[in-house]
Amino acid sequence: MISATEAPAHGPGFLARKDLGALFALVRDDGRRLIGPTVRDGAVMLDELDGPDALPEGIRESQTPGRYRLEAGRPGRLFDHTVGPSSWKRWTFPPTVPVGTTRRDGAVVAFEPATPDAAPLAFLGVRACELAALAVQDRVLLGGPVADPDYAARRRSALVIAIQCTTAASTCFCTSMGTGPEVSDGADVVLTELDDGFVVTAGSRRGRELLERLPVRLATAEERDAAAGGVAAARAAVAANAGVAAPGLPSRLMAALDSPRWADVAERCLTCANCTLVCPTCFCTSVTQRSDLAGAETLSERTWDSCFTGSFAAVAGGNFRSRPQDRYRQWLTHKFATWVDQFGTFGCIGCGRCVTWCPAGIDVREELAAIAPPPRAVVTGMHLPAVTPAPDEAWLRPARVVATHRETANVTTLTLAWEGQVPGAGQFVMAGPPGFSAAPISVSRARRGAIEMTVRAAGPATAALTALGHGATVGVRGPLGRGWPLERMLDRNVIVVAGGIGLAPLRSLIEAIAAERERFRDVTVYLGARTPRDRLFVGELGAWSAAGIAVTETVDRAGADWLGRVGVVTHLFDHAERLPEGAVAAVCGPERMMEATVEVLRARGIPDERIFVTLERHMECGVGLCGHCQLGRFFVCRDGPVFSIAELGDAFGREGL
Amino acid sequence: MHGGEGRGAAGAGATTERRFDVGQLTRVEGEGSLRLRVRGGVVVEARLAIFEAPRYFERLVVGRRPDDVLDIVARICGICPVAYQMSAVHAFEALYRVDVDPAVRTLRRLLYCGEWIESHALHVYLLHAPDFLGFESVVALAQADRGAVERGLALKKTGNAIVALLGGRPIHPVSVRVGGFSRAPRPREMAALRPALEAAVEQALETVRWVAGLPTPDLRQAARLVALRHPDDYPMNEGRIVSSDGLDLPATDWEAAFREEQVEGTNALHARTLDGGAYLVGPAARVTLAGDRLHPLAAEALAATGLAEEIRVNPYRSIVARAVELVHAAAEARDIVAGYRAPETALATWRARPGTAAWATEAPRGLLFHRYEIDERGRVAEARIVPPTSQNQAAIEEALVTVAPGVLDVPEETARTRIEQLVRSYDPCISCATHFLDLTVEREP
Amino acid sequence: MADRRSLAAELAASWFGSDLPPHARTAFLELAVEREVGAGTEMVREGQPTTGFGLVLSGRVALRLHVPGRGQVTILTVEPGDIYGWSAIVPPYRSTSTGVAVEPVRALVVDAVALRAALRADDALAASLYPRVLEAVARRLDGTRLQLLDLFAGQVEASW
Amino acid sequence: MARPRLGVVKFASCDGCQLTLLDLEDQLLGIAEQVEIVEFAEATSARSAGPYELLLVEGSVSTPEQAEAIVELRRQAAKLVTIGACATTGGIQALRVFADHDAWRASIYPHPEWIESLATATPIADHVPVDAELRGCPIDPGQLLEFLTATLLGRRPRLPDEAVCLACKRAGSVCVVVAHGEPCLGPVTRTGCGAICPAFGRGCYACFGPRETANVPGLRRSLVVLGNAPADVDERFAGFTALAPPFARAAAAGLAAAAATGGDDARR
Repeated sequence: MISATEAPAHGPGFLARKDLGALFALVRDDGRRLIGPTVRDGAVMLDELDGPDALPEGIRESQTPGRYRLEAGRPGRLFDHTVGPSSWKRWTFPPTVPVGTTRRDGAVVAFEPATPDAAPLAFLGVRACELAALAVQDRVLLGGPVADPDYAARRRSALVIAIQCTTAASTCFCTSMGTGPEVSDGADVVLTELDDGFVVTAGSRRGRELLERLPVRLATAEERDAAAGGVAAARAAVAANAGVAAPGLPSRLMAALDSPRWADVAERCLTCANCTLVCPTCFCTSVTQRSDLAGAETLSERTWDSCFTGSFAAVAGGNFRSRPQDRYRQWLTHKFATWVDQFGTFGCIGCGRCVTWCPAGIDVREELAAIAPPPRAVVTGMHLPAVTPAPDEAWLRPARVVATHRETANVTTLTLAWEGQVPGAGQFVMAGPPGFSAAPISVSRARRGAIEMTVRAAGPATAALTALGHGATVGVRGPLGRGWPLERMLDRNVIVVAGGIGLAPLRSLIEAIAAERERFRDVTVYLGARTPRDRLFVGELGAWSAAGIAVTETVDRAGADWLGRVGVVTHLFDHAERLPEGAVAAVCGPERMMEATVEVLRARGIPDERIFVTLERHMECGVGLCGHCQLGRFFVCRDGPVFSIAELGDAFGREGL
Repeated sequence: MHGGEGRGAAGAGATTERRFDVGQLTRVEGEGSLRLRVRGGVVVEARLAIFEAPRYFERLVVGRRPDDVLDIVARICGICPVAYQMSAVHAFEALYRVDVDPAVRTLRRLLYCGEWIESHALHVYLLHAPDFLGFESVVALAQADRGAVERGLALKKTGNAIVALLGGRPIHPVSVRVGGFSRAPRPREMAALRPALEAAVEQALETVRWVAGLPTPDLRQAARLVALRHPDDYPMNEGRIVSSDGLDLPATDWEAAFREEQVEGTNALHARTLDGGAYLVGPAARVTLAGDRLHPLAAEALAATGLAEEIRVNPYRSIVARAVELVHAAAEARDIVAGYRAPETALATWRARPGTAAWATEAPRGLLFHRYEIDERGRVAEARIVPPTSQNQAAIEEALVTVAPGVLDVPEETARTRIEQLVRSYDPCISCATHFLDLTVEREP
Repeated sequence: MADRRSLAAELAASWFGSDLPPHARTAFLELAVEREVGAGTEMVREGQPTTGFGLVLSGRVALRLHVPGRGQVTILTVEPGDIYGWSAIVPPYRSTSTGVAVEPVRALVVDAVALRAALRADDALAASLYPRVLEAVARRLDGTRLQLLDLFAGQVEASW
Repeated sequence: MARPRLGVVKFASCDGCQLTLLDLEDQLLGIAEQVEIVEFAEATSARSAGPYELLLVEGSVSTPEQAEAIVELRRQAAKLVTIGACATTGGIQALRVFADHDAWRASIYPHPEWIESLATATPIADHVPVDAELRGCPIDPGQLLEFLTATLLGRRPRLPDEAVCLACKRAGSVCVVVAHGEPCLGPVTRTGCGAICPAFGRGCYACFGPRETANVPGLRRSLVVLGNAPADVDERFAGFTALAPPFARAAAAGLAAAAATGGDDARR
């Protein structure tokens, strides 16, 4: 140990390899678990290490698409490898973490969010590309309107000791993503390995304080040169690999959504999800429940999921991405195109894990070159965001059912006592009965003190919701999402088109308009239902008319006793050559019905900018953290569910997005 | 087949002949039925029929590689898959002369201990003990003695935990390979078992005291006993085949002393000695023939019961032998875990060769013999598998002949229960029993 | 009853008539008679020869199919501006559904035989009338396809 | 409220899947409080021919008598749930469909005429409608518990149909295909076992049967590219779920190759 005054105040220091044990001891003295690389089961894995002996001495890997083997590296070197199958995500964003517990004791229901595991960690051997990956996950999980509290706690506590690469695998392409091999930002301490030790620099005050407690001397010019030479060699090696032509890639890729290559890759792709699970930036999750037999206590856990599974984009009516090519296209376009729209960076940091660990040996570099052929490559840098935790909307709170009203045989409106923010028209809440997963439910009426949800029993969870009686407790989060653009409708003609249960989110819009009717011009509501028995809010239609809202209804089929209109909802206005001048349209119903409606509205002269739809997608989190509802550059939960057709562009009605 | 229709006893000419039909035996593994005809105080027919559907395992393994055979034969029985893997793996290794790491040998004993604990706890607490106390199931028993049932379940759980640690799951574990294990446990994982094993030893000792005190019918049935015997260890994976009347053979040579035959009305083959005699394998045989190799704690527990001699002659006392083996397996497992060092080579390399691979090990229910003919490609050309229950079947029927006259005068329901209890005391594993029915046409009389 | 001039205005204002050139409108009007019927009147009958081609001016005509076991099922209503009885000009000239006025209906009705004769004789009328009828039928086909999907039924999942 | 009546019955099988219920040591007595176990020959002498609110069925149909029995059981069961590879795909004994059944019977039994057995061993769903399936050889105790809990609470049990790979990666196991060239069927096999084979250094042998979207030709090509003989890859499919439609073609090819010359297998 040297005194603080002897510590290298300026310029890089040198830590002898024999003194690495002191680093381990210091970290442990600080109460941290040290995570670093070690050889297990034929691979370099990240795991908790007892001491420097556990590091992979003299080990290097051979990595090619679909193949990974350990081989001899430079003797004595501890970091001669590059990246193995595990990434730091396992510690910052573990595969399974508890999110909360629901306890039921008779009629009393309590929802408790989980406490983040705050045991402080130290990461030894973080590569430049992996620092970039941490920065990407920071943007995703901390940079949005809602931050992930568990990630925030783990990430903030972790001490990061980076290592600059002096070797490269054939699968590395950090240079084309602008993420390495030089470490530029985000580490507390940066090491560069030489034959007998490490050139060290501090990247933060925390790192400087650590170095001051270690036997570090000033590095010699020779040592500094050797370190720089090592990194330069790595850069040269990566640059010689195949890469990705990053500049302009997002637009090239989105222009290639109909490439025949997607079907070609789907023949090879096993949709096993390995690429997403080894990826250090992929963040998609699902929430699952575990209960005791009596249902008194239910633990909800968040688990790594993947856009390659069949259930990932499934909703009650079907699956938005049932074909393998849809799933591969979703993944690749998200990583290399829509991620940029959403987060301002690529979702790929060039570590090559998805290339090596694909059992089918599918190489993203090759696929990108085939699908979105490159102009000449230019290296781009990345800007890493600061860690900015945001307000927490991550767990359920109880809401009491104060009234229920059966609308149809399978649709029920629940009134919940409501405290806090009153949902805007078109916003939704995540809601579920105790012990069930929460599902997105649109708010059909909102006022101070109470909200209404109109729910169709489509599966066990919604069936259980509709079966709840007065006094029951529901777990809710919200209001969430972006609702109807009331401000865009002021002083304009408004057309509302609803199909089936799609009227639920539109009812809150209609009522908002009715409340300030004079601020809008002609308001016309077109309602479609399956049969006369399936019409919703029948008792309220008179009140709407009385408020000066024209209501026209139709049903898809009816018996001889029905004297009203029969035919699809678009029939209600497709005989009008022009709809009201300058109208704004709000549409909600099944996806295919909305497509047909939008077609007719367009044909009748309403531009895409003034046609708004609300979309249904599989949602787990409701706040843009789980990935399920991604649609092009949007998360439906956070950026929608209401969108204009102009915003959605090609994404509206396209199969497999 | 699943109804309760056949379970009642029907008296045809009740004064002269009583017939007991048990349509489907319960609390046994697999599907079997029982028929007993008693005329004038004399048993004229005792038939333990097995209607478990044939699954043709001896053909399923033909053409397959030894490592695949280990996965396949495990599926013969969900209760004792380890036993099938052990007999097979030793048979192959004996033929290939594989030199396994000594630590692997120890781990295999540990694996077998796990299966014995699981299987014996299942039989003692869930299948057999309810009989002695007049309950229809362990659930009913739990109403009366929840502590005992919880003790049994805890033991069973510990046995399962051992098998799961070594093989990934308690049923059909995946790690047993020719040459050793595909992965050996890490010392940290082994250490985590220690508290449960300490408790298991105590629970097993308590089990011996409990079952020794159960009200037990009296019966003397001097059966011929057959088990493995090893110079140092209580018999599991290794030893010579010995019998109470002086037989002594290598584990590869079962066929030199025994044969199988088919009986009409049952899907299982019966094994008998070459001279046609019945014999008994299992815990009572092992405790009697190799009691001097028991772990000291188990030997002490057995001595404390004073029942060693009765175990030899009264099948109803097999539950005590099983409990004593629970102590042995728990104590040996505890010792192995305490002294564990990971093998240097979990998986030895080997070279297949053609020839005959044969071996017998001690399944929880008794001797389990496998023989495979390996062809030039290293694949199985022919297989023969003799499970313990088909070896015991003749002895069970003989015991029924002995016991039946004694139940002639008790009420119908009692008689039936008593007879079923006797069958259950042999812990027949019928799902195994039916599968191994290899009698080649040449051997047929 | 409206006079011919106001009928011409109504025809010109209707969806069906708005796109017809003056000659076709005049020719159509010459053939047509104005008809008013009460609720419950059967205008055409499924499977029977179609006697008239009509343009609904007001009221509502329900098109119904007979489904054994379910009785009469309404599959579409014809609203003002739209036509019924297009089978009057498409072989075999039999009605594909039963049309019933579900409220008092006022319509312009053309005799089927007369209309077919006029269309054969007057190419200009045929050239402008047929496309409009085809468009009306195409819209119904489109709507029928959507109805076939039964979109509002949702998918009721299995109990597990 | 009356407890639901639970039955457990078996057809051709090893008893391991029903044993899994008894292996829920910590929950067994609790389950017995929530349901009334009216039929479970392995565990209780109480018997009932029905009706059952919930009937768990193990094993495949492999005798004429069984083919009749399952129809009556279906009639008695409000919800019939198949447990395990035998019940859901036919199990290992279903491999007999690729062979000459009569020859097999004659080669094992001196009196084949005494043995009632069908030439097939078929999944329960081939005979009667099935309400839900628990996959696996054997089924997973966690999935069984999840199934029972969810059913009692009226929510949908979580029985994911994705690849084994997800569980393998979540567990932090090293991919045996990529790191060792082991033939592993994980990418086409349904999850639920906990990905134990790769955790033990072995390739998955598909005892949970096919996942949704099982790209068998794609996996076969990949494994061959990585150095495995095509016949060896096919033989991997000839296991405990060989009759599942996505696997059956490869399984038949693998068995045929195993029975024929097959090259020099006498090595390791």
